[in-house]
Amino acid sequence: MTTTVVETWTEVPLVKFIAQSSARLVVVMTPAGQVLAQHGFTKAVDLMSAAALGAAIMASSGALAQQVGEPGFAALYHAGQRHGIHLAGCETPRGRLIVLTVFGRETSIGLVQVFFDEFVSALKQAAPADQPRQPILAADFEHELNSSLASLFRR
Amino acid sequence: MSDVFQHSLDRISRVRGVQGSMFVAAEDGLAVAQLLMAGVSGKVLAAFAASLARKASGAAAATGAGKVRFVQMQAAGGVLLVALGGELLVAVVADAGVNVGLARLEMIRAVDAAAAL
Amino acid sequence: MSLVNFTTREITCKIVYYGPGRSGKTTNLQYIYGQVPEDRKGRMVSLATQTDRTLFFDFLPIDLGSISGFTTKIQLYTVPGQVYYNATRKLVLQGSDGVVFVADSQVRQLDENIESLQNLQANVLEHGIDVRTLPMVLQYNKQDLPPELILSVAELDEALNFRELRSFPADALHGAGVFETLKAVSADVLRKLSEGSQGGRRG
Amino acid sequence: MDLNPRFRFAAFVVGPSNRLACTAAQAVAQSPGSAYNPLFIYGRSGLGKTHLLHAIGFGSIERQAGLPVVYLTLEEFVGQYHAAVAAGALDAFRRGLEETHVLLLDDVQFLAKHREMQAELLRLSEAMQREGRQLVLSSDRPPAEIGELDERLISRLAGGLLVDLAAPDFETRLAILRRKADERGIAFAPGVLEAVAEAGSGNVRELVGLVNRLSAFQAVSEAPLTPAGARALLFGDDADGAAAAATPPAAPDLPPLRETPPDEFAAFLSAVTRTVAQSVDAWKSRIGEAVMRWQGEGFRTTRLEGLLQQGAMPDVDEVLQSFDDDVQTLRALAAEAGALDPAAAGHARFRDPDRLAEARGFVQKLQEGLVPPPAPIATLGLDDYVVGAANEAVVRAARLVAHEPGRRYTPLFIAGPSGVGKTHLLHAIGNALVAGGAQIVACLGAQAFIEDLLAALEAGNVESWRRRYRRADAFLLDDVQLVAGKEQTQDELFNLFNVLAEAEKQLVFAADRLPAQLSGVAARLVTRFEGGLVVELAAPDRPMRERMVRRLLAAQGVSAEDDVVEYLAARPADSARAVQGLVNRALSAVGSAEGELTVATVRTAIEGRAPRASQAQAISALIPSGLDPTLGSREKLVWDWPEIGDRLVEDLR
Repeated sequence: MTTTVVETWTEVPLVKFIAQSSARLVVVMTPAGQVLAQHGFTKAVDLMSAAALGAAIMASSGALAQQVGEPGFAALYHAGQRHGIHLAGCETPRGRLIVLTVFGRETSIGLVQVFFDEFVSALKQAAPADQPRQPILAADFEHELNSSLASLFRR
Repeated sequence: MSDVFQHSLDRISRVRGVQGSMFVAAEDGLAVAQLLMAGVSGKVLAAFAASLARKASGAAAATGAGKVRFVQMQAAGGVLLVALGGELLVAVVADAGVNVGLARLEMIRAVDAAAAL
Repeated sequence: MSLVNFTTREITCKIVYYGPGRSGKTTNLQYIYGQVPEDRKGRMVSLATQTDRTLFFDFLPIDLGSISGFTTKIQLYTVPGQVYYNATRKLVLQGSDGVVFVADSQVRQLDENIESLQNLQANVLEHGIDVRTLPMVLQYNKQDLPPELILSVAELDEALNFRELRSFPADALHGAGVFETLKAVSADVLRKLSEGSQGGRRG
Repeated sequence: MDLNPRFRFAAFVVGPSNRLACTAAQAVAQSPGSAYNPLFIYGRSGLGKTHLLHAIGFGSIERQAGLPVVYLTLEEFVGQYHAAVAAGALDAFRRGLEETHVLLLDDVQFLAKHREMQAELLRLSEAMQREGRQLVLSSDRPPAEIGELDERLISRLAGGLLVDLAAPDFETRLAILRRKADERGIAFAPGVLEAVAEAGSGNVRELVGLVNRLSAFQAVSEAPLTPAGARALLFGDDADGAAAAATPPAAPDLPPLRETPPDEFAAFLSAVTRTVAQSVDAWKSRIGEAVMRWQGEGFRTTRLEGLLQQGAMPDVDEVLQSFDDDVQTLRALAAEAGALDPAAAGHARFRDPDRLAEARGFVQKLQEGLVPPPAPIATLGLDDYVVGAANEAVVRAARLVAHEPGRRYTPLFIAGPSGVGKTHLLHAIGNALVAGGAQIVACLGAQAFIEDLLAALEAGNVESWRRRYRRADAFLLDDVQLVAGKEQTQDELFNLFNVLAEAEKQLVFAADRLPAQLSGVAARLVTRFEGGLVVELAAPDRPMRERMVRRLLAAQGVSAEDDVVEYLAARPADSARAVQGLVNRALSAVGSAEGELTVATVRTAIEGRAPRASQAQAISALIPSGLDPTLGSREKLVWDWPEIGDRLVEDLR
């Protein structure tokens, strides 16, 4: 189970979060689904669809929140038989990020939530403030999405 | 439902030295009902109480000791007590000088009352 | 899934705008949204990224009123064009009654058009639907660009239209061809319904 | 009243909602009197009924110049009728109307208010139909729903062709609006009329009103009206009628939409509606024509009309074919029924394919003539008939007859004064015969027999009446003395007697005197009555009366000592019914005295004028008695009156 990151500052907080929450899969991505760091994926295509679906779910719940007059939902918890999924967004100096966490029966949503809060605060400190993420240009949007996948799995 | 919990937590909190008591969903480690003094983090207590309970049950099962009823964790600054029921457990954080026997009695009664609902 | 409810005499049908990234699917919906009178349309939902790339879908419900005795509603969806989002694109196709394939007339986009058309058939198949039974029309968008940059309607028909579907040149940004396309696909869907034949559509 | 030139066929906008009515009207105009007579057009007000009526008038005149055509609303028709009656010129008025070749009557739903006119209209329509003159009527509801309309008038009015006018759909409304705008020479911006049609009501008159309002507004304002403005003007939500720009509130900031012609959605909408309607309407018009054809031939087409309402297209060929087959079978059945009973053939069940099973069942019954004659009353059995010395012989004969029907004594003739239980015995024998396995046992009073025959004669189906009785396995007739003086009944009875006797069927008669004393009855009948066994029922003797009293008291659940029974039995009573009266009066005494039934209380009730404490028990004129129930014949009722006389005296005291 390897942990690979596109942006190095995310690695330390991520490794600590995985150890504490004993999560099986973790994806740190932009709201567009572009992956910044991952843990537990062996195939790029699985990571891609997980990222796309995670981003889509957050987008849908955001639209739904708007319709019911909510500013936005902090976290989404999907309770499964063998797995639970925790999906939450957070604001960092490098912009809004989304974290998708899949965990098994060896831990509980309570613990994942507790350690997620710590992970977010750790990310906020670790993020290099000097160069905020430059917005993706329309033309090479697709290229940008794929480039992070390439870097995650080539290394 | 909630008044049963509140009533039980009131009785437990009357024991001298108790700083916080709460009902926790054992499976998820999420707080169900709580009565905490200032400075006690419900989320953390619930998560760890549930985790502690699960680990204790695992150990007891491994050693064939049967169902775990009560866990007491003595620490330098205080004590963590957990009474196990079915789906719900009762967690209490108290300072070192607490009358554990009395607290234990109230906690068992509380968790049995919750299980009966 | 088109719901024809004979007791309440209501028809709801789902039409999906499909096609490669940035071919103008969302622009079609935005133009339609602008034209439909207030009392005939619902809220338009756009699940998009900051750079307005469709991430999951755009959704626009329209009430067509009474057609041959049935109160008729159509739901318009668009899908994300990027290959990256295939997982979500596949979901949007679920239960669609008709498809508008929005092709990008630019020469340099021909491969993306072909790939997206094949992707459509694969995804439709995955839903257990025989693509031949699915009412579909082609829209060759961005025909307003300088001729040297784009393919002609004939060339696009040659390259993409191997099922002899009806095709419409369009300039979605300025609205040309948008309603013609919608009219063609809606008529096909409703006519198929009124003939009562459910065809290969399942679930 | 002259015809309004504006209301011609050319000016009538045809759409799916009125194609049927319009085509029928044109057919009538082409050949008045031959196609659909009468033609009845119904539909909500403002849908063009009057327009069609006038158009028929014009159409008829155009084909035959000088053809007498009259258009009247029902109110005018009633007014003219009353004026003619007042002036004593009713015949002239009637002849005038009968001369007209095409009579157009508008708003006939007001017939409900004018009952006297219904007979007049019925007479008029029969006269016109005889000479093949065309009658056209219109109303806001079908004939069956017009209040208290005479049943025959309803069937006559609906007998020709009944068509309805429905509210126009979107296309027709649009076409009407365009036609009206052209007529007034007003040009509207594209989309305005569509907007009005889209929101317009079903009523044509209202639509025309809307056009007038719009044209008036457009005449005063400089800029031509836009659809949104028209919609706002008509529904008044935005007074100045400015084109409300459609700004999408919730959507993210869209690229600025340039001002495009606003009607694109409306054009799209009507285009889609039209293309779908065409593919759908194709099968609807085929069914529409079939409806009109079959209604023209007087058949009900509810099954086909139901299909038109349905959304999805049925298998048109199969549906029409099965409807044709049903109609052919119906026609065959009607013919068969006609042979058996001419009146039955015209029945509505032969004109409704959905009632095919019923028609087939009816014809089958007709064939077997199985409309059964009246059966004996089941409650009158032989075993609860009080037997005594006076009637012992008769009862034994009755048992023998029941035992060997048709062979022992046929006919059995029972004579005896009224009230001695003849009718009870007759029905008892009837029930015994039924119990003995006789399928059809006719048992009725002569009065009913006579009335039944008269009804058959009137309806002209004496043949089926005869068959009804000749199929009987046994024929029991009460109060035979009533046939005196009625030759036709006696002839029929004579023929019936012979047929049944030949077939060794059991015949039983009862009368208040011996056959020989039946004056006014044909000799050949009297001899046949005496041909079997004549028995006489006498008044009940004392022991019989005693037994009757006990049985009656037991029936009422009252116990009484023997002395009371003796006392009652000793009272003079010449018939079972008289005994019944005595017992009832005794019972009424008990009721009032609330005590035991003692000789004293009974005696006072029967003889003395004992003061009555209260009107305890209201004695109804018809006393339900187990022994001798009231039956069809009238003289049974008279018996109860004397008692009321003295009770009235007491009340008035």
